[in-house]
Amino acid sequence: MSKSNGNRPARIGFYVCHCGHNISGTVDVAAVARYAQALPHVVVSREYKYMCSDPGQERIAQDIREHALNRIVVASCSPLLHEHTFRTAVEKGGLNPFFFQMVNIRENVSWVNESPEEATEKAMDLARAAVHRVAFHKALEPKRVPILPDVLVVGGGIAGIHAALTLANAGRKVVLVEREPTIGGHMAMFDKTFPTLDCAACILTPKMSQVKNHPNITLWTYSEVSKVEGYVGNYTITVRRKPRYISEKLCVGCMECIEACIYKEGKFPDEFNAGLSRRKPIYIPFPQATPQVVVIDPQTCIEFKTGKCKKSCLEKCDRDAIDFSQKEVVEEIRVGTVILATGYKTFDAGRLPHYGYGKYDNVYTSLEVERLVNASGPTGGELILRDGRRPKTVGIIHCVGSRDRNTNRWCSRTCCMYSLKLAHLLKEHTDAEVYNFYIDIRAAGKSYEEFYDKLLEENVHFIRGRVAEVTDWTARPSEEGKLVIRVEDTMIGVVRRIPVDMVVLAVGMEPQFDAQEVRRLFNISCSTEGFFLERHPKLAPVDTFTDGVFIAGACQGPKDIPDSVAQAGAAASQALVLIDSGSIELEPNTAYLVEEDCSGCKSCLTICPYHAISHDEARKKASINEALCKGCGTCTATCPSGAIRQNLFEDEEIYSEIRGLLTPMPAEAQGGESC
Amino acid sequence: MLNHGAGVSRPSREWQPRIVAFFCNWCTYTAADLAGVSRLKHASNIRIIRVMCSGRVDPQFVLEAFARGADGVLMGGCHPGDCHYMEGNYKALRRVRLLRRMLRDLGIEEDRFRLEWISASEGEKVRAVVNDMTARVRSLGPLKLPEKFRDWDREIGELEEKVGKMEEKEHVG
Amino acid sequence: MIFRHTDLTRTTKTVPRLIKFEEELDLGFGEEIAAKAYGQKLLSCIQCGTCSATCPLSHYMDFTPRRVIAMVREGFRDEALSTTTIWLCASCYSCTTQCPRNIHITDVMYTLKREAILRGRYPKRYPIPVLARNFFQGVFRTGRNSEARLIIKLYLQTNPLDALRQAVVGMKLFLMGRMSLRQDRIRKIDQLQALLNAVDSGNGKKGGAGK
Amino acid sequence: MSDKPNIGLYWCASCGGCEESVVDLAEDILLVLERVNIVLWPVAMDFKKKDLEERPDGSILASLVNGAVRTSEQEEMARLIRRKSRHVMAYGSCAHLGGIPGLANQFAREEILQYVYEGSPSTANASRTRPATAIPKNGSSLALPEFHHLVRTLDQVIEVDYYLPGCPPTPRILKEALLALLEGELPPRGAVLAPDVALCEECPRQESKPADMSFTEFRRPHQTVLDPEVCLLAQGIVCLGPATRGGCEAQCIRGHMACTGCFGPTSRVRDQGAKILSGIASSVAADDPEGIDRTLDTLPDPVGTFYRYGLAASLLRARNRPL
Amino acid sequence: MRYLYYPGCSAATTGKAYEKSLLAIFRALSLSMDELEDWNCCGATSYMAIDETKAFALAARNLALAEEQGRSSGSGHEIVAPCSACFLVLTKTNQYLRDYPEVRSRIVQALDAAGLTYHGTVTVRHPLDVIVNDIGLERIEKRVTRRLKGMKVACYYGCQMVRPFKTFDHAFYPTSMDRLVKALGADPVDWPLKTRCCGGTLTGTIPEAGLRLNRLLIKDAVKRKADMILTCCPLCQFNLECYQDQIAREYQEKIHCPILYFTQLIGMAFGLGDDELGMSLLFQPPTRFLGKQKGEAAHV
Repeated sequence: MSKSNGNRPARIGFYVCHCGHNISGTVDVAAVARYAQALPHVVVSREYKYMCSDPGQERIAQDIREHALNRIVVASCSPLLHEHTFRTAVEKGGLNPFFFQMVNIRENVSWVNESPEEATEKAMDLARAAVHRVAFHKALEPKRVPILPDVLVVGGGIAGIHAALTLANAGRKVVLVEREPTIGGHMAMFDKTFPTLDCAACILTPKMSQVKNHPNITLWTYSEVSKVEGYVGNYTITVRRKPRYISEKLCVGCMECIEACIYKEGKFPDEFNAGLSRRKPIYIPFPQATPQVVVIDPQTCIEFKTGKCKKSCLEKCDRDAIDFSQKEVVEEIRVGTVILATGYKTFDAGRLPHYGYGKYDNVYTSLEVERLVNASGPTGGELILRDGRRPKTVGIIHCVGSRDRNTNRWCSRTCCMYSLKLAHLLKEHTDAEVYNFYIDIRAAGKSYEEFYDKLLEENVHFIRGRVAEVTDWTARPSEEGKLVIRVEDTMIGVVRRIPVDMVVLAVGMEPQFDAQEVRRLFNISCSTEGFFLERHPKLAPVDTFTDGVFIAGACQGPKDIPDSVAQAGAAASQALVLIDSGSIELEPNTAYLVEEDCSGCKSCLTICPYHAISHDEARKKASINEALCKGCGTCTATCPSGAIRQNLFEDEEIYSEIRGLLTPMPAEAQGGESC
Repeated sequence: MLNHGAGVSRPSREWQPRIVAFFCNWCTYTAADLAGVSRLKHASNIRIIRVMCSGRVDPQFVLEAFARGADGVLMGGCHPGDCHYMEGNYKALRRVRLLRRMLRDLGIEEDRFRLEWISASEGEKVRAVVNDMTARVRSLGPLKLPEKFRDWDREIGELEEKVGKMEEKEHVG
Repeated sequence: MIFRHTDLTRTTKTVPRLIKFEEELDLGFGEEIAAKAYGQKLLSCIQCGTCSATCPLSHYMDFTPRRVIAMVREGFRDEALSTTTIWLCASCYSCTTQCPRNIHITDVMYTLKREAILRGRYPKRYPIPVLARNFFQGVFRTGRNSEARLIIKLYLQTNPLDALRQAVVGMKLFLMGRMSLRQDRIRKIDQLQALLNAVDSGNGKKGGAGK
Repeated sequence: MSDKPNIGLYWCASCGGCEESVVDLAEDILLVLERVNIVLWPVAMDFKKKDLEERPDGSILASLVNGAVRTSEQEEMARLIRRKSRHVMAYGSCAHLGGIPGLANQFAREEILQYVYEGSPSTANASRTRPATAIPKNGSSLALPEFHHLVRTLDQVIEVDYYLPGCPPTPRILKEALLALLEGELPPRGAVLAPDVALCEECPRQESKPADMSFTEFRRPHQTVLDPEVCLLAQGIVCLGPATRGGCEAQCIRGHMACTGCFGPTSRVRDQGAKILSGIASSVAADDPEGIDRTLDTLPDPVGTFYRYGLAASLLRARNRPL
Repeated sequence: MRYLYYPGCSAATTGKAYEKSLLAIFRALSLSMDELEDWNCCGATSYMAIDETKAFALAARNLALAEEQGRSSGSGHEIVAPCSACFLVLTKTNQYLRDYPEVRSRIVQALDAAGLTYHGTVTVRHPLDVIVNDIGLERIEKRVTRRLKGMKVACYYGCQMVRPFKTFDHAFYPTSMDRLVKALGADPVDWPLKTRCCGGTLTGTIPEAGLRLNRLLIKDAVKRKADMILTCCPLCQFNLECYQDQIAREYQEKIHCPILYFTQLIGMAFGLGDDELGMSLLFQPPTRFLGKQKGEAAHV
């Protein structure tokens, strides 16, 4: 066995981090430092409170200069967190940054192991492995790729809108892709927003028209991303634009055609009004829809179903905007970065049959109530129930499909506040008795607690208890004709039956129905609940593990409007950081071929999913296109004669790591003072 | 701060299996980090080697680990369909299926070598798999191939000299 | 009765003490019960009250199931074992099914019943433990349960007066052939007794009945 | 005569094919004999151990040792040869990698002895006599060599300077090695005296191998009518060519037989079996465990297939078993 | 499909009509069940309160016997337990043996001492599940000779058949029996109390609680214009049926509602005789309705 970097003997600097008490609380850091000091080629071994701090990094750079170190090992947290930090420190010291190896003794040791003896032994094993490995490291040049300046934003809810506008205002070209015929998302359906009670439409619609009119934004509604190729800085995105059967260029949104439709009345559930009203086959989702373009639903339009409609809509349109022959258009764009703001879906209340949704008319979801109290909603803002009555008592049930291991474990974060808001609005509209049934009131936001306070003073009932059932089974004449809510009032310790006219189910937030497909499309991960996974919950909340793909809004987890907007801004600025730097350094972990070692056996050709390996017929050898290689190393593991290697993960490096891990510990860790 | 004195005393402790794990950067290594962040305590017997993809795990690495004294080898990759590199995990799966057969024929029990799909969000699964694997390997007892090689080689002369030479040969230098 | 009222006419003389000192608690009790009920995650209870609200009998209990869980968790051992709650549980499993934390509350109730019996903390002549014990003995002897014998025994041991009230229904059942004093026996009663005795010796603890 | 360099040839656990291959030099053997003194060649000439012991240490320029090491006698002779020779060359797969005898490492010594002296159908050994190291005869004791627990490669017993791969090495390999030795043009010690590129490079069927290999089943030559022109792997025959050193001029392939790996791995590979396993398994078509297993069921003996010559030299060396 | 049959202790007494009618409809469908030989009491819920391990042991003996009998006689590994309590206890034991190693090891030891083994291969089934999901409503519908038109039925599932193990229907809003009733030509009433507890043994031990539970069930069913309540458990049937007089006395109100086993209703629709279905064993035979039906039967 020969060493791959034979010029100078290794002089290794070893550093172990306390991370406050995070590591040193379990691992005997001093013992690890002493142990490392005695390992072959270790010249300097130190422990320090916070290696990632400036003095910690500076120490490394200084030691490299003073002790002529040529290899550095840092034992601290996960490389996914600070590898880059320490590589930079190594570079500052004048070494190639890849003469560095990181040992994860926090996430992999101190945080998961309890026994100090075992944790310390494990930390020593890992340290030894890294010391063995780093000796084989090579100097590498990171690959730089340019970043295309255009950005794709997926999802036209408030998060997508805000992200798109932020980027467009900064002078970047943005393509905003929205699945529905209009942008606006859930927020457009809301009546008022908590805690300020601004009208949602009043604050949202100006932003929607800005999107439409912004010279830097290309808005593609009724469209979906169908393919994603490439890598950070250089994505090729395929977008399928569904036909609206109306020319977006020609339609001015006068809606004469809708008037003219042979259906005199709406007949089909109106998606925008949560099914509480009916629309025609030709419709515009809501008056401020953006773009203000009519759409024809081929599922319900007579012309599409039978081909025998007299097409009165066509006659009515004097701009000839209606085109029944419109076809789907497939567009391909090239962007450098992507922001996903695909939002959420509400919990399906039908999954909890004991709450009677779908069975009792007067049980509503919160989203339905938003429409019901809205002036532009199905009842013009009058609170008229499905059975035509006006409610005198209303029960709002919190945590429907949230905080429940039988459905969703997480807290949906917004329901407490929107339930308070709805309680206020319902009281305002009907002067009914309003009961809130809650487990805990979570009002942790600016001015949220004050809003709760206000509601208490409005004489809204707050009953702490999770509702067991909503039933029409009556036990007293006073309950006749009502829905009875059965709950334990846990403050008093007694079970109560509360008859109400209307039940509002505060449904929780769930991952968007196609979150898994979108995740695969963009090669990112989901967390346990199915929301998109951020790179780091605190330090990189809008980044993903795929460079150049950012997430914003409720697709990352339940979020209210202020948080979604804040995150959208953060995602936009993260994209800008990339764009403005012009290029990005890629991890140089690509595969390469040593041509004279290659026999041309072709075993590698089918292995590469990116078609980065081809067979050079003339030379009868393989050939790797490093630009296409993404660095998985599968070909390296496959090559039967060892002709393909992988930077950063060379065979020798991994063998030495294995050997280092398993080399028996000396019975007694050698002495020797650590610096 | 803990103070264990100059050395960590170990011989008094019962035998602990040593399990080498090859975890892919994107799913399983991230899940192991998540297990850490979530403070999910588990058996300390696992030593993780990070690779970019489960497809990078050369069967030679597995044999090397056993030959160097591992009692078990665990591979972790993304779930089928979820590989960050599209299909590296399928390559891993195929090799593992064949390697398991070969290891079985070479007298290494199936429970000593395992491939698990663990996504980035499955910190809990990391704990479960590590605990389960540790328990299984523990019940199989030590594999101790290096000791076995030494025992086997005792029959040929000048063992000391021989071993010395081998170690010298492999020294990092 | 919902609350344990203080008799106001007497409060001037004897004011009940409503304070709990930490030293009076059994702090490990929650974990002990959790362990005995197969490691139920009792400690994850968020006191939402779903169990009480879904329970068809909670309004007859002196403490709602939620409060019993709180007591157990906080180490109010004697109080928890003295509730009527645990005896009123009819094993309908509504709470278990609906609990948002998946706590098998019915199993917890069983565990508390056993603890209460073990520590003798139930009212004498209280019908439920008596029924359980008679049931237990009958099955041990014959392998099967005879409903008629069980019920007659129960009333005689707890409330002979009630027996008269029930006699009408009973007679009717006898006449229809839906009730009989015949005692079914299984063939291999030895095997069954060996099985039950093996549980005892395996436990190392005495097993309630049959003795 | 005495100014010519001394050469030794010796065999350990081997079939004798390597000895035979020396003769394959044909007329070239005369050229060799012109330039060297053969001082040790038990298979062809009469030499006694004592002759060798009496020679000064290091007095032999080079000894070519073929065969693996299984007995104490072989070990002792190897050590003796090592002492007397300036260069020791492992000659052939058995000395190089353990060879076919190395497959015996799948079995415990007791299993082997039991089968050979008792169990095999053709054995007639009513008294169950077993070989023993000391056999009393006429008042004195006859010594037989000890049968080791393991088959070893030559370099697991003594230091080896060069390796001549092959089962057996081709005349060209031998001739070139001898010429280099005599001309003093040997590469650095430890080298395998054959090209360090896999066999496919010199395989006449290389071009016919498709770029998109995927296996649904593996076949053995008797199960199919083979196309004489097309890559054998492409026909579902397990061919170890991609993981085996070239230098054999693809003789087996030219004879319509798949490569079984006798030249051993390239210098970059530590475990030939594991590496060819990786190369072949990666291209199995199925991607679900059951489908993969169905394909792998057609490959019944992975150890025998992938370690035909290399088990003793492999990372695991032998089947894991108590001593 | 062959099944083993576990009658349970009440089959011979209070639940006689249940067993009679169940076996009758099985005969009518040319299906057979082999009774488990030498079965013992399942342990029931009362046992759990004294010694849970013994309760599991009792149930485990039945499972072990079933496994052995199923194997040697070819009756399969499915055992039908008509009593909801038996069904629950056997199911629970099966699951806990699987899920909790400490339960498993203690029970395995005890079984061993009694010369028994159990490998966990038995599945416990409720006859409602078998009828709706194995036999299938289509086949039931075909066999109907007397469609029960106009009959309004409140389907009462009780607790222990649907909870806590999600075996074949929803824990609070099951529909199997309602669908079955529809297949017989009758109308199920929408009844939110269909899984609300009947009080179990409380009717005997704490009558004031038990009777109230029964009363509200019957009253609400009647209020919803149900002609009868259909049950699938001997104890539920007993509770709902036998205390009606007592309730009437104590609450001084008229209360009258026939309580049938679902198997009896199937039998009626199949045109089986009252004797076969054990109708005479009921306190409140649905005479009013039967009379009406008899007139119509000829038309079908």
